[in-house]
Amino acid sequence: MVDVVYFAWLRERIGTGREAVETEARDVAGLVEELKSRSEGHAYALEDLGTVRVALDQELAEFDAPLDGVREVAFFPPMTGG
Amino acid sequence: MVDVVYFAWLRERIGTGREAVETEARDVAGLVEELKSRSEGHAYALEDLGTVRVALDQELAEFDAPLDGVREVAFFPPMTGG
Amino acid sequence: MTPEAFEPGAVLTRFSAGLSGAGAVVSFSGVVRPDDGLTALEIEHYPAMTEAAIRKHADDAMARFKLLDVLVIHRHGRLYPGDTIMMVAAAAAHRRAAFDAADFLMDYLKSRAPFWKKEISATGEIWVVAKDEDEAALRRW
Amino acid sequence: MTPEAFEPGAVLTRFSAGLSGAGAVVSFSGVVRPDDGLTALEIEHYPAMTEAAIRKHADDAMARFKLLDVLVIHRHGRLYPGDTIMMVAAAAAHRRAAFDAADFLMDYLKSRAPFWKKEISATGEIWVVAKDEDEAALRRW
Repeated sequence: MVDVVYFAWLRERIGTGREAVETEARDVAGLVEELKSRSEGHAYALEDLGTVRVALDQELAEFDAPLDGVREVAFFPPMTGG
Repeated sequence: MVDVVYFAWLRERIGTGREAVETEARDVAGLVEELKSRSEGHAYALEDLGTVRVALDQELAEFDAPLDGVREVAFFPPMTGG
Repeated sequence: MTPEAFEPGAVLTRFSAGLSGAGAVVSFSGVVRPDDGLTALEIEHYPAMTEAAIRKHADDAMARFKLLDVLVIHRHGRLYPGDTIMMVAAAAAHRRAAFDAADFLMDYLKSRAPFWKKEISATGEIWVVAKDEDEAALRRW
Repeated sequence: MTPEAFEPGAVLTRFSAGLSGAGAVVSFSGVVRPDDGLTALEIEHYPAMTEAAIRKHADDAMARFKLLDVLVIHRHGRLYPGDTIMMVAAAAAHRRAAFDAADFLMDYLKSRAPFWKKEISATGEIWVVAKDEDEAALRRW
């Protein structure tokens, strides 16, 4: 069980900012494939991973990072602070 | 007749911050030679022109600049503002 | 991180008052511009991540530029043209370090801090797209 | 140019209040450091030249960096450790221009504005010698 959180247009396309997900995925890429089958909104939000960033337990990570022990996975667009 | 002004250690070595000088010099270098003969302090202050900057009527200038029409000549060390 | 408005001058006054031995203080503040008919800016952030991420980079800047003190404030929520979005301040013994630290922290905030801006105008709402140049700027350091 | 003390935060507040359309405001302030037993700093300047020279370079910066506003304050007379010597502030639409303008004006003030600093300590008084690196810095622009 992992908490998945979404921000900005990913949150809007998916329709929620947070969901608890039962997953067997070993890495982020595997989780993304599972999430895309959840709804059209998920598939739309995650269709182009070139515009998606990921953080594992609040640390920026890559899509091939393992999910062992991770409690919160965040997906969001490239950041635009400042 | 030209007003000559001095700042920082040039002023201290020469012993005055301003003097009116009767000069026949055509350029700054000529004026410097005349000034050096005025006193030991003048000669000491102007002995190494590598550490002296000049301004003509409040504009930075070079030692070969002509004095035609100039009313105020300033001599000072390299600036250390900021 | 704060949803509250702040005034950069007052922040700089407090920051400066706490310094001892600094020779150079640089501040940067970013302000909402009314470009292209913008009426408001909505800033979303990732609360669980933002504070720790900013603190880490502020600590990095402290060590890297030998700062005497550093400050980062970033608003979230709804802002309007003329509002100050964020501010950084850096104090160091010498000028170059203070300038570079403020510049570095801004590059970081632009492309690595978990904030997202949505521009709201009469014609609709649009998420600001990250600029490649912001990513490139970060690689300078 | 002023012999009077000033507080950079209060100056930044007034500077910011007068802006319209700015997206980025950078301020720099220089403070007297108590290095090497320094007890005071005496700043001499060339009154007839200073104001016009600084104004010219501020105008140059306005045009070169497309600034919305710029401010330069430089004290003269006797200052003590912790006193603010000078301050520059630059406002622009974008961040890079505001940073570069403040940096440029500082390089200018360091080596082209008619100020001279004398350091006063228990062991005597000594005129600060200009640094070659300040001259080199100005050639960046």
